[in-house]
Amino acid sequence: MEKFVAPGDKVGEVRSYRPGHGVYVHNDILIASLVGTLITEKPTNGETMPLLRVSSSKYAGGAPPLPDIGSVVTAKITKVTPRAASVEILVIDGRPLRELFKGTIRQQDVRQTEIDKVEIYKCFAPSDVVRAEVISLGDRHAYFLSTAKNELGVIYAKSRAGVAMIPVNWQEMQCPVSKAREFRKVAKQ
Amino acid sequence: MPPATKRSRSRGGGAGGLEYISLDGLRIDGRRPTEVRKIRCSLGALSRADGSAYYEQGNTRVLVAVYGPREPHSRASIQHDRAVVKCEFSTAMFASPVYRRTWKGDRKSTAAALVMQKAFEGVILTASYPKSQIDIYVQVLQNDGGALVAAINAASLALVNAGVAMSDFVVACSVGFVDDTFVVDPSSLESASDRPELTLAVLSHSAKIASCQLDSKLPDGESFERALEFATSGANQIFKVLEYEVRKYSLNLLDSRGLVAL
Amino acid sequence: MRYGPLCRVTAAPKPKTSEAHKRSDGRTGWEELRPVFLKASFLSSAAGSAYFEAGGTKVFCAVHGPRAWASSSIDAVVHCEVRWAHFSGRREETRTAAGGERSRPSESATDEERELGASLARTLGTVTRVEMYPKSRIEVSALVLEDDGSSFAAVVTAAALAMADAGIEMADLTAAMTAAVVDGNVVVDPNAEEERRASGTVMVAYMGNVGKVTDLVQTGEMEIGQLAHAIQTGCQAATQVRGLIKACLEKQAGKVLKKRGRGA
Amino acid sequence: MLSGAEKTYIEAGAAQGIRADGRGLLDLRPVTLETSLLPTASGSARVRIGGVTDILVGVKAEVVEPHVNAPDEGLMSFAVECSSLASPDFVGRGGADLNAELSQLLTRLYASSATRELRRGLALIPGRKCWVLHVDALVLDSGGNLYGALSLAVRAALRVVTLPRVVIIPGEADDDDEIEVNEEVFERLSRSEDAPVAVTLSAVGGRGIYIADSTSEEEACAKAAITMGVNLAGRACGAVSGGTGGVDMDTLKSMLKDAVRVGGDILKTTDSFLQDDIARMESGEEVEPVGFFS
Amino acid sequence: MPKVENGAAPVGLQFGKEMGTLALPGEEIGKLVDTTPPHGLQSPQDQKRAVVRLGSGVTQRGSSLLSSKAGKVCFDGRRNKTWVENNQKRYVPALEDMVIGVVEERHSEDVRLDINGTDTATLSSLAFEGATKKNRPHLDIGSLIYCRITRASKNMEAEASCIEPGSNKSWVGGEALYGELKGGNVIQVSLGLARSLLVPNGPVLTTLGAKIPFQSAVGVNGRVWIQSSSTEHTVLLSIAIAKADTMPADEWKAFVKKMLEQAT
Repeated sequence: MEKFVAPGDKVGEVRSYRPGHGVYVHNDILIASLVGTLITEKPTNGETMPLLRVSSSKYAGGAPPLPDIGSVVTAKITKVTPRAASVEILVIDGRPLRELFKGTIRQQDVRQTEIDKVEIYKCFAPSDVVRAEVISLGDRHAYFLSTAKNELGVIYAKSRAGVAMIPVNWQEMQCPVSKAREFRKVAKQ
Repeated sequence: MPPATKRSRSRGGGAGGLEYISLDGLRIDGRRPTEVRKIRCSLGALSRADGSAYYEQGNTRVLVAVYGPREPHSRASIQHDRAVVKCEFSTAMFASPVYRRTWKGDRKSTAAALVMQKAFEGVILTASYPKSQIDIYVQVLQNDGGALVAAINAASLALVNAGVAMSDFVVACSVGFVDDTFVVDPSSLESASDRPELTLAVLSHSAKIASCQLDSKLPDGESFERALEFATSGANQIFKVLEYEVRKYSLNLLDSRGLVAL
Repeated sequence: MRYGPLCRVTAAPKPKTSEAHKRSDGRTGWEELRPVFLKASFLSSAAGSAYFEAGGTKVFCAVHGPRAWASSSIDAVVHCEVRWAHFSGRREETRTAAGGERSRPSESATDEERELGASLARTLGTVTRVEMYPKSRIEVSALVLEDDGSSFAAVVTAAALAMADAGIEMADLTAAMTAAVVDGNVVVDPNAEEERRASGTVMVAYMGNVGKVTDLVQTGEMEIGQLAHAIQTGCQAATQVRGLIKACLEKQAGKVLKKRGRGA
Repeated sequence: MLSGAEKTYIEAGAAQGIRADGRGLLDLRPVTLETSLLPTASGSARVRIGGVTDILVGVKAEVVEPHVNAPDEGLMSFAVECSSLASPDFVGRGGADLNAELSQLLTRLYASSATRELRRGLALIPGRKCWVLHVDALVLDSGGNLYGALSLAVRAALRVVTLPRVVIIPGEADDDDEIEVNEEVFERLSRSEDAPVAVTLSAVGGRGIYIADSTSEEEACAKAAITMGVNLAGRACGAVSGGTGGVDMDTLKSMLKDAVRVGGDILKTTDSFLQDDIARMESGEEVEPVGFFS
Repeated sequence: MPKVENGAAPVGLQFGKEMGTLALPGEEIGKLVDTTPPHGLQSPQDQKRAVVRLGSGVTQRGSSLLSSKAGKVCFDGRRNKTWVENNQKRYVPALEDMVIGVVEERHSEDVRLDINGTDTATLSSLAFEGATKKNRPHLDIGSLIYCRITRASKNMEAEASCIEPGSNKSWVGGEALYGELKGGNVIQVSLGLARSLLVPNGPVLTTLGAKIPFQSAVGVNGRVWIQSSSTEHTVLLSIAIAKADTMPADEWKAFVKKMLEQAT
C-alpha cells in the first residue's frame, strides 16, 4: 500500500526504521521532509531495520540536484589557465541541472600521477565536456572537481576542424577528418 | 531647552540686514575675528571601531570611526604595495536647522569624502600596510558650519586612536570673508554660498598643506595669502587643543595598564 | 503549456448558526475560514509555484533554485521578495500614510514589503532543511494580487505550498493565519473590512505537526491574554490550512502519476 | 567572528541561568539615557546600553496636511539609519535592509490605537493642517538589542519634544481658518507617555530558555526571538518574531508574559528618570550630559 | 626620559628635548648623530653598536626620527632600538607571538584563522606535532586554536603553527602546549592587557588563581581563553579579567574581592 506523505508527517520511529532520502529524525521520530509516496525498503545485508524513504512525485529522484562531495558530474570547460580549468556543471549523477553551478579543476586534481608536471593546456580545452567528481564544496566561487581517476576526464571534445574526436589513448584524442592528434586527459570509457 | 532653537531661527530670518561685525570688532556670537569656536573632543567613543573620536566645534558635532587596517572587502581594490584609504561622509537627517531628507552619497558628501581621502592618503604611511584597507567614516550629527573642518580634525584623532601610522598630524581650519573682514572658523550664520570661504588642512609639525579648498572667489591674490595666514593661525589654535586631548588620553591609557606593577 | 491540478476546498467547520456571530461577509462563526482555493505547479519556468486564494485575497508565489550562491555560510540561504500589486488595494494606502514627502518611486519596495520579505525568509529558513543545500540560495517571490485582508498569512501559506511543490526538503509544511480582535471578539481569517475595524491583529505561521510557531506579526493594541488566545486560535486554524495544502499536493501527485502512467 | 567555544559557553550558561557578563536571564544591562542634546531638534535623546549599543534620535516638526483616512490626527514618520560608524557593513546601501526593518518596527509600534491620543494631539485644523513629526534615528554603535534601544530612545525623544504654540485664527465669512505659529511659547506633547517600548526576548540553548537585552554575541547564538511593543497599560502594541528556530506554544506564551513584565519595568524606570529630567529642564537647571557630549 | 629598558645609553642617537613621555604623529623624537670618530676608524664592535634600530611607530626623515603614532617613546639599550608604544585594538602579527585564532575558512590542506589582526593567518593542518596526511586534526569552522606565529611579513599572509619547538608531545595526546582549545570561553581584551597577562606570575592571573582554580591560555592578539570547573566560575573569571583592562590596580583588587564574596 503506497502512502502519500508531505513534509512534517510522522512516518515511523527510530526503534523500528532507518531514515532514508526525504526523511529526517526529530526527537526519535522519523518525519517526512518531502512530498511524495512513502517507500519501505526491506533491510539489506547487514542491516536489521527496514529503511523509510520518500519517492518524490515531481522529479525522478526527488529534490532538485545539487553538487555534493562524491557526486559524479558532467561539466563543460569554460576557461583554461596554467593553474586550473573552470567548468560549468551540466549534469549531476545523471540528472540535468536547472541552475548554473561553477566548478574548478585545479592542477593537482587533474590526474593521479606526476601531479607536479600537469600542464592544464594539454589536458582540457574550452568547450570540452568532462566527467569529474566533486571533491569539496570549494571556495566562495566554485566547487572543486577532480578528474584523477581512470574513468574521469574528457568524454567529448571537438577538433580544430570542428569534428568530435576519438580517444586514442588516455592522453590523446584524434580528429577523424584531419587525423590530427590533440592532447587531452581522456576518460576511460 | 528650545531657547537655542528660537534664537538661531529668528536671526536666520533677518539675515538681510544683519551686521556680521559689531562696531567694537566682535562677531555675532561674540568672538574676535581670529578666534576659533570652543572645541571639545574625546577619543575612543565607539566600541566596535578600531579607532573613533567625538568632536565638537561650537555647535557643529561629528563622530568619526576608523576601521582597519583590515583585509579589503573587494578583491578589486587591493593594492599590493600599500593600503587603500576609503572615506564616507554622511550627515544625520536632523543635523541642519531646517528638516531635510539627506541621502548617503549626495554630491556634497561625496566631495567632502574625496577631500578627506586625498588629505589622509598623503599622511597615512600606507606603505606600512600593503594589501589592506583603512576606512574613515564620518557622521555629522549637527552642522552649524565647518562640518568638513570638524570631520578632518575628528578623523585625525580617530586615526591616532586606531594606532594607524602617520607621517604627521592633520589639522583643519576654515576662514570666511564677511563685511570685508576675514573671520576664522565661520559658523553657519557667517557662511553663505556666495561668500568666499577657504578650508585649509595643514600638517601640524611640518606646516605643509594637506588640502586647500576655496569656495567662491576672493578679491585678489594678496587676500588669498592673508586668508591662508588666518587659516594657519586658526589651525594652530585647534592643534593645541587636540594635542592636549591626545596626550591626556594616551597617558590615561598607559596608566590603566598599571596592573603589571601590582 | 502545462496545467497543474486544481483543488477547491471549502473550509469544513460547520457554522454555529447564531445570528450574533454573523460576520460582515456572511460568515457565521468567529473561527470560520473563508472559502479557499489552492493550485500548485502552474509555472513551468519555476522550480515550484503556487496560487492561493482565501475569499477576496489572492496570492501568487514562485520558487526558484536552489541556485549556486557564493556566501560565507555553508547552509542554503532563503531569499524572499514580497510585493503588493498596485491594484491590490493595499499598497496605495501604505504609501501615503508614510507622509507625502517621503514616498519613494513605486517600483522599489516599501519598508513594509522589505520587512515582510525578511520575515518570510526567516519563516522559510526555519522550515527548510537548509543544511541539505550547501552553498546555494533558494529564491522565493510572492505577489499579492488582491488584498481583502489576511494577505501576509496568505503569502506564507502560498510560499509553503510552492516550496513543497519545488521538492525542497522541509521539516514541516508551515501554514499561516491571521486572527483579529474585532469589537472585543477574536475572529479568524479577517477580511479587509474587519482588519480596518480591528483594534489589533496577529498573524502566526505555524508548523502544525512539529508544533512550532515560525513567525509572528502583531499590529495594533492587544491585551496579553487576548493575544495569547488569538495566537492559539490562529495556530489551530493554520493547522487546518496545513491539511488543505497537503490535500492539494496529494491531488497533484495523483495527477502527475496518472500522466506518467499514460506516457508509459 | 563567534567561535564554537563562545557559542557553547553562552548556551550552556543560559541553561544554568548565568550569562557571560554575570546577568540573570531577564536582567538588563545598564542604560544611559540623555535627552535634549541637539539644539536644532524639537526633541532628541540618546540611549546607550551596556556601553556598546548607541542610538541618537532627533525629532523635527513641520506643519502639513493630515492623512485622508485620519483627518483628526497628526502624522509621525520614522526613519532609521545604521551609520557606517557601527560597522563597515553599513557603508553605502549596505544597511538598507536593516534600516527598513528598524523603521518599520517603529512605524508598527506607533501605528496602533494605543497612541491615537498622541497623534490626535498633533492635529491643528481637522482635515487641513497638522504637525508631522519626523523621527530620525541614527545607530551609532551596535552591540545587541537594537530594537529595545531604538524604541527607548524614540520614546524618550518624544517625551521631551516641545512644539511652538499654534493659534487658530478663525477665517472670516467663507475663508478657511488659518494658523499662526508662535515661536516664543513652546509646549510639550500631550499623551507622550502612551508611547511604547520594545522588548526583545531571544531563545538560546534548550527549550523554554530565553534572555532579555541580548548582546551581539548572544544574538549570534539565538535560535528565535520575539520583539514586542509594550505600553504603560501593559498591552502589546506591535510584535514581530525573528531568528530561524521557531518557538513552541508554551514557550511563546511565557515569553509574551515576561516581555510585558520586562517592558513595564523599563517604562517605570525611564519615566521616573524622564520626569526628573523634565522637571529640572523646566526649572531652567542645566543637565550635565554624559559620554562624548561632555 | 624615554621608557628605557635594559639600561645602556643610546648610541648614534640623541633623543630630542621632549625626550620620552608622549609623542604625536609627526613629532620629532630624536636625531641620528654621526658616531664616526674624527680619524674615521672604528672597531667592528663599535660599528655594530652604532646601528640604530627603529621599531614600530618611528620613521626617519633625513637625520630626524619622527613618531608616526601617538604613544610613549621607548628605548632598549641592549639592542639600541627605539619605538613608540601605543595601545591599539588590532593585532599586528610578529614572529613567535602566541596567539589564539578562530577557524574562519577550511581548505583541503590548511585553515585560515581570524587572529584579530589586519589580516588572517594560515595554519597548515600538518603543522601539529606528529600529524600526517592520514592522521591529522579535524578543525571545524569556529574552533579555537592556540598557536604561534611562524611567519610575519607585511607583504604576505601570516603563518601559524601548533608545533612547539623542542617538544615532541603529539597533538593526539592532549598534552601539547598548542592546539585546539576545547570547552571554556574566550574573551577579548586590549593588546596591552594581553601582553601584561603573559608576564610569568603576573598579578591578575595569580590573584584570581588563588581564589578559583582554572586553566587559561593568553594570546598576545588580545584573546584570553579560560576554563574552570563550572560555568559560573568561568563567568566570574571572564568579568574579572576584562575589568582589569580599565580599572586601576587597587580598585580592581577591591572589585574582585567584592565580586567573589557576593558569588559565594
